[in-house]
Amino acid sequence: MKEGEIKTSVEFLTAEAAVSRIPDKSRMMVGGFGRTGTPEHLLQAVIDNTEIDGLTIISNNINETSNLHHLFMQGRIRKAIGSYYTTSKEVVKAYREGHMDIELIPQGTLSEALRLGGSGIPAFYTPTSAGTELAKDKESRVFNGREYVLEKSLTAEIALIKAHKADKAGNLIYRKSARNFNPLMAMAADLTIVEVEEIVELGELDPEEIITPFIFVDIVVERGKDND
Amino acid sequence: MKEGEIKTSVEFLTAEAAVSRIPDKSRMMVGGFGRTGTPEHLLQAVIDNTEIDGLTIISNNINETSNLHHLFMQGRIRKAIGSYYTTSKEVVKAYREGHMDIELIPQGTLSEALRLGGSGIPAFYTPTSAGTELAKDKESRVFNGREYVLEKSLTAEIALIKAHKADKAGNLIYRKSARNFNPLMAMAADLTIVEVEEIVELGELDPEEIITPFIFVDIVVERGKDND
Amino acid sequence: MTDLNIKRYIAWRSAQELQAGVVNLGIGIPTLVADYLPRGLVTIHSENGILGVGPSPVSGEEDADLVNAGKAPVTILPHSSFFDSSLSFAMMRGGHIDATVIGALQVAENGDIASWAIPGKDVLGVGGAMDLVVGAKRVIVATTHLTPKGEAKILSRCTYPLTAKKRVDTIITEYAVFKIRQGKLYLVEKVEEISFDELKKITEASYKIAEDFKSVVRESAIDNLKGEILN
Amino acid sequence: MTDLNIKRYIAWRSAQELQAGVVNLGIGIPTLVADYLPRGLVTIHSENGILGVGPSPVSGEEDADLVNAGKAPVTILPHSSFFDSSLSFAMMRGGHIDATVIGALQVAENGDIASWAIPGKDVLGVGGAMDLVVGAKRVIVATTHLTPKGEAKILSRCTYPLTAKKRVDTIITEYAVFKIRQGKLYLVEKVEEISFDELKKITEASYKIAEDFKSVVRESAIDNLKGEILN
Repeated sequence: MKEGEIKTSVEFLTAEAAVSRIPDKSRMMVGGFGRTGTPEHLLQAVIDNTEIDGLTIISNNINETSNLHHLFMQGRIRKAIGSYYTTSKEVVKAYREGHMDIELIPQGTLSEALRLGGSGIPAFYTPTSAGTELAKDKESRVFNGREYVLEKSLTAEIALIKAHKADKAGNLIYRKSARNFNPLMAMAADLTIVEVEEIVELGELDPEEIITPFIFVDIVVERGKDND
Repeated sequence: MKEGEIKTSVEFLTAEAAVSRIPDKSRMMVGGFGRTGTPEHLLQAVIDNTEIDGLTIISNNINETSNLHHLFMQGRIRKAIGSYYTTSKEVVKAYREGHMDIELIPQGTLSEALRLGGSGIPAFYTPTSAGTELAKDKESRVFNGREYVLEKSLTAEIALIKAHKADKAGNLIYRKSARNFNPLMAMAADLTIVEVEEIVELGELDPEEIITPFIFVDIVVERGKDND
Repeated sequence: MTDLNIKRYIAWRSAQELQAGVVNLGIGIPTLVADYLPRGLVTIHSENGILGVGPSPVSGEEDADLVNAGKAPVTILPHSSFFDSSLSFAMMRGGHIDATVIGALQVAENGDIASWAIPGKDVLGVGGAMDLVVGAKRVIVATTHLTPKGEAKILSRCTYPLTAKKRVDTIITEYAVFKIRQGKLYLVEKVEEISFDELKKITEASYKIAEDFKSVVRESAIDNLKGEILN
Repeated sequence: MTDLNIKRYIAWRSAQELQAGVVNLGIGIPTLVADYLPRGLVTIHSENGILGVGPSPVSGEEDADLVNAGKAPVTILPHSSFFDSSLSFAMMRGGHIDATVIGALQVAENGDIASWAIPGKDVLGVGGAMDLVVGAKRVIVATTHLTPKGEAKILSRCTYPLTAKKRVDTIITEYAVFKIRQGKLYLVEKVEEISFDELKKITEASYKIAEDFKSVVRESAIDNLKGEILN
C-alpha cells in the first residue's frame, strides 16, 4: 500500500463474482421502487447463476419489466415480502395456486423495518394497519389512547442494491427518486452488493452528500465494466 | 405572489419574534453535541425573554459554555432529558439537591427516540441498557434469545436547532459534525425553529443534498440579521 | 356529463380544500387534483422520495430515475428534495403531511375507509395507502358516488377489508361533499343537479345536514373548468 | 515506567488487535490508540457523526464544527462522511462497527463491564458508552490493571452499575491481555516484568491460562515506541 492510500474492507468485483457469494436459499433484499433504482445488472447475474435458488425476496414489489420478475418466472423465488404485487398477474396467480408464499406489509412499515433492522432495533410499534386484516395475527397495544401494531424489523443475508456512484472506499450516492429503499437495505443485510454507474476517486464525493457510508457496503460492481 | 414563485408555510423571523412563540412550561428540544451545532443565537433570545420559564429540555447535554447552561443557571429549566451531564458541576449539584429533575438515557436511545418520535412510531425495543440500572423501571422482552428494553419515542412542543444554510422554502443543510441531533429534533417537534448562518435563494441547494426538507421546519432565523 | 368531466369536477372540488401546505395525491382521480392546485402554494409529496413534484416532463425529457408513486415520469421544482423511503414515510406517519387526497372502494359514516382489497378479487398489494391514511393530518376521499356497477360506496359500515379506522375527514363525489365530525357524517355540500331524496337513495350511510350546508351548481363550475380541461 | 508510558503501552498493545476495519475509540487511554493504528487500513468512527476521523488539526486550523466525541477538534480524510446521530448509532447498535476500544471502571470475568457510574460519586452521564458496548462486534477494554488507589478492576463480579452484560471480548492492561471465551476468562498474554503470582494477587477475577498463552517483554515494546512517543 502506498503512503497516504486508504483501503476499506469493500471489494470491487464483477457482477458474476459478486453474486457467486449468494448462498442457495438466501433471504435477499432487492432495492428499487417499480423499476426505478432496481439493480437490474446484478439481477441478470443472479439469473445467469442457476445455482442460486429457493430465494426469499424482500422488495417493495416485483415489477413485471424487471429481471426480478424473470427470476420469479423461473420459479426461483419461494417467498416474497413486500407491499405491492397486484400489477403482476403471474405473481398473483402463483400466490393463489400456492406456488409462492407472500407476506404483504404496508410500504411505510417495510421501509422502517429495514432501517431499524440495520440499526439493531428488533421491533417497533406503528399505527399503520392497526385494526385491519394485515394486523390480525399481530400483537397490538395502546399508547396514549391510540392503537399500535408490533412489527418485527427486517434483516437478511444479502442485499442487492443500486446506487449512482461509489468512491473507491465504497461510499455511495444515489440519483433522484432511484434512492428509495436502497440505502435502507444496505444497512440491513449481512452482505450488501451494490451496482453503480460509476466508481470515482476518493475525495470526489462531498462528505456532506454521501448517503450510504462505506461501512454498510461489502461489494461494489460497476455496470458495463464486466466482460458481458 | 409572482408567477413561478414558491411559498411554503415556513416563516422567516427575528430570533426575538421566533422565541415569542414558545409557551411557558414547554417541552423543548435543543440541538447540538457539546457546543457544536447548538443554536446559541436562539438560546440567547430565550434568555432575553424572561416570560419563558419552567422548561423541560431534551438535549444530549448541557454544555458549561453554552447559553443553555446560562438558562439553567437562571433556574428556568425544571427538567432535563439527555445522556451526559457530568461535565457541569452545577447541573450535578442541582440534581442532587432536588432543584432539577434529570432523566438519563443512552445517547443512541436518545437519537433513535427523536427520529422515531418524528416518524409516528411511539415505542421501540433496543438492546442498549438491557440488564443495567437505567432499565430497571422499564419493560424488557426477549427476541431471538437476547434481552431488549422497551423505550418510548420523544416528541416536544418546540425544537430549537442550528443548521448551516436554509433556502427560501425552509430546506436545510448542515455543516460537518454540527449536524448531530439537529435533523432528528426538527422532525420531532410541533414547532421547529432553526437558526442558520445564511439564507439562500431557491435552487441554490442541491435537491440530493438537502438533509432536512422544509416540511419539518416552521421558523427560520438568520444569525446576525437581527437588530442586536 | 362525460366520465372525464365527472372525474375532473371531483378533482377540482377536492383542490378547493387545499389552498396551502403539503399534499400527497393517490392514484386515479386524486392524480388529476394536481391540475387545479394553486401553483406555488401547495407542494406535492410523493412517497417514493420526492417533496416538490413538478409537472410531467415534455416528451423526450423523461428521466427513468425521476418518477412519482404511480411510476409516471415527473419533474422537480426549485424547492424540491429527494430522500429515502424511510424518511418519506416518516413524513406521512409522523403527521407532517397536511392532507392526502385518495380514492376509496368504500367509506363508512364513522370515517373508516376500505381502499386496497376486494374479497375474492386478485388484489395483492397495499402499497403506501395505510401509512398515508393513518398519518396525514387530513384525509380527503375523492371518489365517484357509486361503483361502476351502481353500488353505494358511502356506507354505514365498510364490508371490504379496511385501510384504516376512523381516519377520513372529507368525502368528495360528483354529487356531494360530506365531512366526518366527532365520528358522525354530515352533508356539507350538494350539487343542485341532484335532489335530497335522490342523494339519500344512492348513499347507504346515515348523515345529517350540516349547519354550514350549502348548495352549488355543478354545471357552472364545470363550465369554468372547460378552458383548463381542454388545455 | 512513567504513567504516560504505561498508558502508551496499553494503547499500542490495543492497536495490535486492530489491523483493518472500522473502530470507535473511547475517551482516555483509548484515544491514544489512534497514534498506533495502521494508517489507511483502520477507519475511526466518532459517534457524533463522522466516519473517517483524521488527525488533530495544526494549530490555528481548528474548526468549531468539526470535533470528535471528546469535543476535541479533528480533521477528516478523503473517504470521510458526515451523518446525523441516529445513523451514527445505527452503525454502532446495528453491529456495523468492527471493534471498540474503551476504558472501564470494572470488568467481570463473564464479560460484564461497568464504565459509567461510581455509587456515591457525582456522575450523571452515560453518553454513548452503552450503545457502543452492546453494538460493536468486538469490545476491547483498555485500562490500567488497578485503580489509582490500588484496587482491582478485573473482578469476579462488577459491583458498580453495569454498562452492559457479557459484552467484553478482550481486556488489555499494562501487565496482561485477557480474553473472554464462552463466558470464561483466559490469560492470553503476560509481560515478563510481572510474575504469575503477582498477577494473580492484583486480579480478583478467576482465570485460566489460555492454550495460546504467550509471554512478552514490555520494556522492549516500549523502547520501540519511544521514537513515536517523542514525536
